[in-house]
Amino acid sequence: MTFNIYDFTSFNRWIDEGLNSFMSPTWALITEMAIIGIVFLLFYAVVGLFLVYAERKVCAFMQNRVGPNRVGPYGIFQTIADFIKLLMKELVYIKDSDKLLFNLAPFIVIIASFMALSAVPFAKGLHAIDFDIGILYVIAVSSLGVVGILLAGWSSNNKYSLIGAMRSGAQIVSYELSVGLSLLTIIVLAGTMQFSEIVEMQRNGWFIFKGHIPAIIAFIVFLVASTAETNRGPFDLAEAESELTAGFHTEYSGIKFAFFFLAEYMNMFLVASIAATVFWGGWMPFHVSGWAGFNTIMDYIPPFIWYIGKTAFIIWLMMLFKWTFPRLRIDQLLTLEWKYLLPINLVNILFMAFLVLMHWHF
Amino acid sequence: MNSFFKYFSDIFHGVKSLLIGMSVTGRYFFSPGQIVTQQYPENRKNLQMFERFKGEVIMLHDGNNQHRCNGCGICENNCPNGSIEVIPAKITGEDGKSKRVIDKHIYHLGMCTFCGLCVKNCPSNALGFGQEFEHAVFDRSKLTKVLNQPGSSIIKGVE
Amino acid sequence: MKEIINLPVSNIEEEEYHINMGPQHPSTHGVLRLLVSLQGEMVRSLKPHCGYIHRGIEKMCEKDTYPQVIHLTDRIDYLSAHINNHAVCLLVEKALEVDVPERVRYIRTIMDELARIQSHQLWWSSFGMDLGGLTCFFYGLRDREMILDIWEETTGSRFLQSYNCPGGVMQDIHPNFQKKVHAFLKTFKKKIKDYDRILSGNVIFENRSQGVGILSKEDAISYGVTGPSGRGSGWSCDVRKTEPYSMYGKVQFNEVLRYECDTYSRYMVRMQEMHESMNIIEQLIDNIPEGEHSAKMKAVIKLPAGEYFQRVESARGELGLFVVSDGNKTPYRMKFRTPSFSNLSVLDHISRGMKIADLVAIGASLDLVIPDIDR
Amino acid sequence: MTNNQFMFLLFSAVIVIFSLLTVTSRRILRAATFLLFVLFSTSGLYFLLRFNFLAAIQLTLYAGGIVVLIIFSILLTSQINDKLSIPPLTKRIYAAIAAVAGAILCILTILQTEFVQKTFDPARVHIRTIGEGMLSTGKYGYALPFEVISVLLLAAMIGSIILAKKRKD
Repeated sequence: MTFNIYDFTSFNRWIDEGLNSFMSPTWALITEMAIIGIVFLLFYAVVGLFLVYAERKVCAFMQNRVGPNRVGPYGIFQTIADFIKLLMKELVYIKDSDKLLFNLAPFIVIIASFMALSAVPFAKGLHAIDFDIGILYVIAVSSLGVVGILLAGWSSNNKYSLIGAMRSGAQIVSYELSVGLSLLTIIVLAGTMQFSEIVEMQRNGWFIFKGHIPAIIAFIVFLVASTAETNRGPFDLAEAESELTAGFHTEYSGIKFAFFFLAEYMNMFLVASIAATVFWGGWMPFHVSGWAGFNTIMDYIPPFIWYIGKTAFIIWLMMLFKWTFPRLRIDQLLTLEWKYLLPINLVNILFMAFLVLMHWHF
Repeated sequence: MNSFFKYFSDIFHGVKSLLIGMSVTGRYFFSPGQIVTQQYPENRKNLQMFERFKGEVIMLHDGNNQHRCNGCGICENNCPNGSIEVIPAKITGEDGKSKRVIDKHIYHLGMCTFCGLCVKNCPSNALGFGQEFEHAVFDRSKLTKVLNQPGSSIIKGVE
Repeated sequence: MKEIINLPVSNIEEEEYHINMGPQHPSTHGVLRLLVSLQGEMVRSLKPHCGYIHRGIEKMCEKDTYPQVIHLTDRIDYLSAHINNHAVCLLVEKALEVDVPERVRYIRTIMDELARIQSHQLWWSSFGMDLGGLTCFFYGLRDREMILDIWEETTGSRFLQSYNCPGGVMQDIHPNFQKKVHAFLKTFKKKIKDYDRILSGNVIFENRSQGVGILSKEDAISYGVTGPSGRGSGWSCDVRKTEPYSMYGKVQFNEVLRYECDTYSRYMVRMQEMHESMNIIEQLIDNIPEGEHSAKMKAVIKLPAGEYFQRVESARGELGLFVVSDGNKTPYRMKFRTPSFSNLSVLDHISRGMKIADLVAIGASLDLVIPDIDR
Repeated sequence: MTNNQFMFLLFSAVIVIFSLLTVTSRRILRAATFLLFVLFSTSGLYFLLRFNFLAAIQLTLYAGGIVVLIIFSILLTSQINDKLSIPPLTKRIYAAIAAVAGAILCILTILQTEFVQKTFDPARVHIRTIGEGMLSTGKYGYALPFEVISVLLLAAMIGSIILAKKRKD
C-alpha cells in the first residue's frame, strides 16, 4: 500500500486493484460506488454539521457574542444536539397539501447539491468524477435545486411559501446566468472545463493572479451571484424571515426541514469550493515562479489543507456578507443582476478574451 | 454620457459602502475582547445586583429577628394590584392595653409590578426591596410569601 | 365586528391575494395583525386589526389613585415608560399647581432623553433586523444595555421604572449616576458611528428606504402622525419645542426636520435625534442643582373637579393625557392619546402600491409599539 | 448483462414509467415533476454514451431551464386543489390512436434498421470541436443555422415582451 497524503492516485489504484483481485469487475465497480457513496454521505454530514456550527460562531463573534458554548467544549456538539432534536421532532401533516410533492421536494434539493459535490476535486487524486465538462456539469446539476424549492413552496399550500418559492425561482433563474458567465471568463483563460486540468494549470500561479483584473472582477461577480444562488446572505429573499416568516420551508418540520437546512449549507460549501478551485487553485499550493525554496516549503502543506483553507476563507467571506448587509428587495435583486452583474460580466469576458489573445496574462 | 458616468460612480459608491459595512463586522470578528455576553449561571457567585434593585418586596428584619411593621395597612392600600394583604392581630401589651400588631404580611409576588409604592409610603420604613431575582418556581402558590419571619416581633419604640 | 371580518372577503377581486401578517409574525414586533391584500408582490391595501393585547388600561386607571396610575402608564408604551410617567406627573402637578424643585426637573429631563435614546436604539436594532441585517439588532441592544444599567442603579428597574411620582421622583439619583451617564455618552458617541457605517450609508439600505412609503406633510398632519415619523415629513410637531415642559424651554437643541418624506428621512430623523438627545443630556448632566428630590405632596392626592390635558413628546410622538376628575382621589375618566395608534392609521395609506418588503420597512420606520396601540 | 446494459435498462424503465405518469397524472404540477425525471434520465442515457457535453446541456436547458419555467408558470396560474378534468371519450380514443400510430412507426423504423455493432472506444468529442463546429462557416460549420436560431429566439423574445406589455394596459 502506498498511502501518500500529497497524491491519492496511487491509493485509489491500490483500492481498485485490491477489489478487482478477488471480485468480478461488476461487483468491484458496485463496491467502489458504495464506498464512494458512503464517504460522500459522511463528508456531507460532517461538513454540514460543522458549517452550521461555524456559522453560528462566526456570526456570534461579529455580533460581540460568544455563540453556542454549552454543549461540549466551546459548544462543538451544539449542532449535533440540534440535529438529534430535529430528528425527533414531529413531521407535521399539512392539510390540503400535495403530499407526494411535499415529501419529494427536500430530496430534490439535497440530491442536487449532492450530485454537484461529486465533481469537486478535494486533493490530488481525491476526485469522484473527473468530467471533461466539469464546470458545465456543476452548473447544470446545481440548477436542479430550484425545482425542489419551487415544489416545496407550492405544495405546502401556504401563501408565504408560495411567495417565497416565486421569489426564489426568479432569483435563481436569473443569477445562474452570472454564475455561468463568470466561470466562463475563467474557462476562456484556461481553455478547458475539466476541473483536474484547471487545477493543474494553476501550478505556477492561481488564476486570480494569472488573469489579474478580469479574473478579480469575475471572482467578485461569482461570489455575489453564487451567494444569491444559494439563497444566502443579503439575497435570502426566498426565506426572508421578517417578511415571509420562513418562505418556502415555512411548513416543513423535523428531518425534512433539516434537509433544506443542510442543503443550504452544502450549497454554500459547494460554491465556495468551486470558487476556490477555479479562482484560487483548488488544492494547488501557493507558488511563486522563481522562488524554488519558498515553493518547496509550500509543497509540504498537504493539498487537502490548501483546499480546505481556501474554501473556508471564501465561506467566511460569504458569512461576512450575510451578517453585515440588510436584505435586498426583489426588484433590486433583479436590477442588480440584469443591470449590473450581467453587463459587467459580458464586457469582462470580452476583456478576458482580448487579454488571452494578446498574451497579457501571466 | 452623464448617465454613463453615473452608472460607474453608482457601482463605485455602492461597493465602497458595502466594504465600509464589512469592515465594521470584520473588525468585531477579530476583536473578541469586546464580547459583552455575560455567562449567567457561571457568574452567579460574583453577580452583584445594584443595591436599589427591585427584586422582590421584603420586610427588613434585624439580627434579633425583629421588624418595624405595625400592621397599619398603608402598603395594602397603596398597592395598585392588591398584591399585599396585611392580616393584623391584637395582642395585649405589658401595660394591659390591647394593641395592633402584624400577624401575617402576605405578599403575592406573582401579582406585583414593582412600582415601589408600598416601600415608599410605609410610614415606619418596614419594607424594602430584596436583591433576589431568580423567581422561577414550578408551583404558582410558592409565589405567595409571608414577609414577616416566623417568631419575629416588632422593634420596641416603632409602633 | 362582523363587518370587519366580512369586509375583505366581499372585496375579493380577481388576482387579489390576502395574507395575514401577524398576530404572530417576525416583523410586527408584537401582536398586531395586518390583513394585507396583495397583487403579486405589491400591496394593494392593508387593514390593521388591533386589540390582541388590549388590557383596558384606561378603565383600570379609573379605579387607581394618581400615584397608582403611574405604574400602568409604564405599560402603554414600554419603550418610553419614563416619558409616560412624566406626563401623568406633569398633569397632576399642573392640576394641583405644585411647583416641583429644580432638581426634579433636571432629573426628569435627563431620564426622558435617556429613554428616548434607548427607545431609538431598540428601534434601530429592530429596523435593521426587519431589513434583514441581523447584526444591527445585537449592536443596538449591546449599547442599550448601558442605559438600562444606569436606570437599574438609580431606579431599581431596568425597563418599567415607575420612577416618577407626583411632585418629584421616587428616590434621589444614585451617586454614580452622573459618572455613568458621562461614560455612556462617551462610549455611545463612538458606537453610533458604527451604526452609520453599517446601515445608514449602506447602498442596499439606501435603496431599500429611499423613495419608499412617501408620507406628505399634509397627510402627516391630517392623520396625526407625530413624533419622528411626522418630523420626517417636515412637520414641526415637537412638543418639546411647541409647548416646553420641565427643562426643555431652557436647553438648546434643534428640532430635527427632514423633508424627503420617505422611510429614509424618518430613519435619519431618529438617528439625528439620538445626537440631539445626547446634546441635551450633556447640557444638563453637570448642572443638576442640589435640593430635594420631591416636592411636599399630600398623602392622598385629589384633583379638583374639572378636565385636564397634558401632552409630552414621547419617543414615538405626541402622548396626550386627558383626565376628567370629579374631585375624587381616582380619575373619573382617563384617556391616552397614544402616538403609535395614529401612526398605525397611516400605514395603509403610505404602503399602497409598495412591495411586501417595503411594507416591512415602512412599518419599522413608523416605530410601532403594539401595546401603545391597544392599551 | 453488462453494467452498461443494466444502466440502460434502468434509465429506459424510468423514462417509460415517468412518461406514462406524466400524461396520466391529473395534477399538473405532478406531471411537470414527472417530466423532470424523464428529462433527467435522458441525460443519464447521454452520460452512459459518454456524450457528456450533450448530457450537461440536456440538464441545464431542459431540466434546469424549461421544466423550471413550466413549474413557474404553473405556480402562477394554478391552485393546489386544481385537477385536470378527464377529457371526453372521443378525444381519448383519438389520442390513443395517434400514440399507437407513433409507436408503431418508431418500432417499425427500429426493426427495419440494421444496427452494425462496432467495437471502437466511445468517441470523445472534445468541446473545442463542438465549439469550432458551431461557429465555423466551412464544411461542417453550423454558423448559419446557429444564427438563424438565434434570430428565431430574438423574435420569440420580442413577441413575449409585446404580449406581456399589452396585458398591463
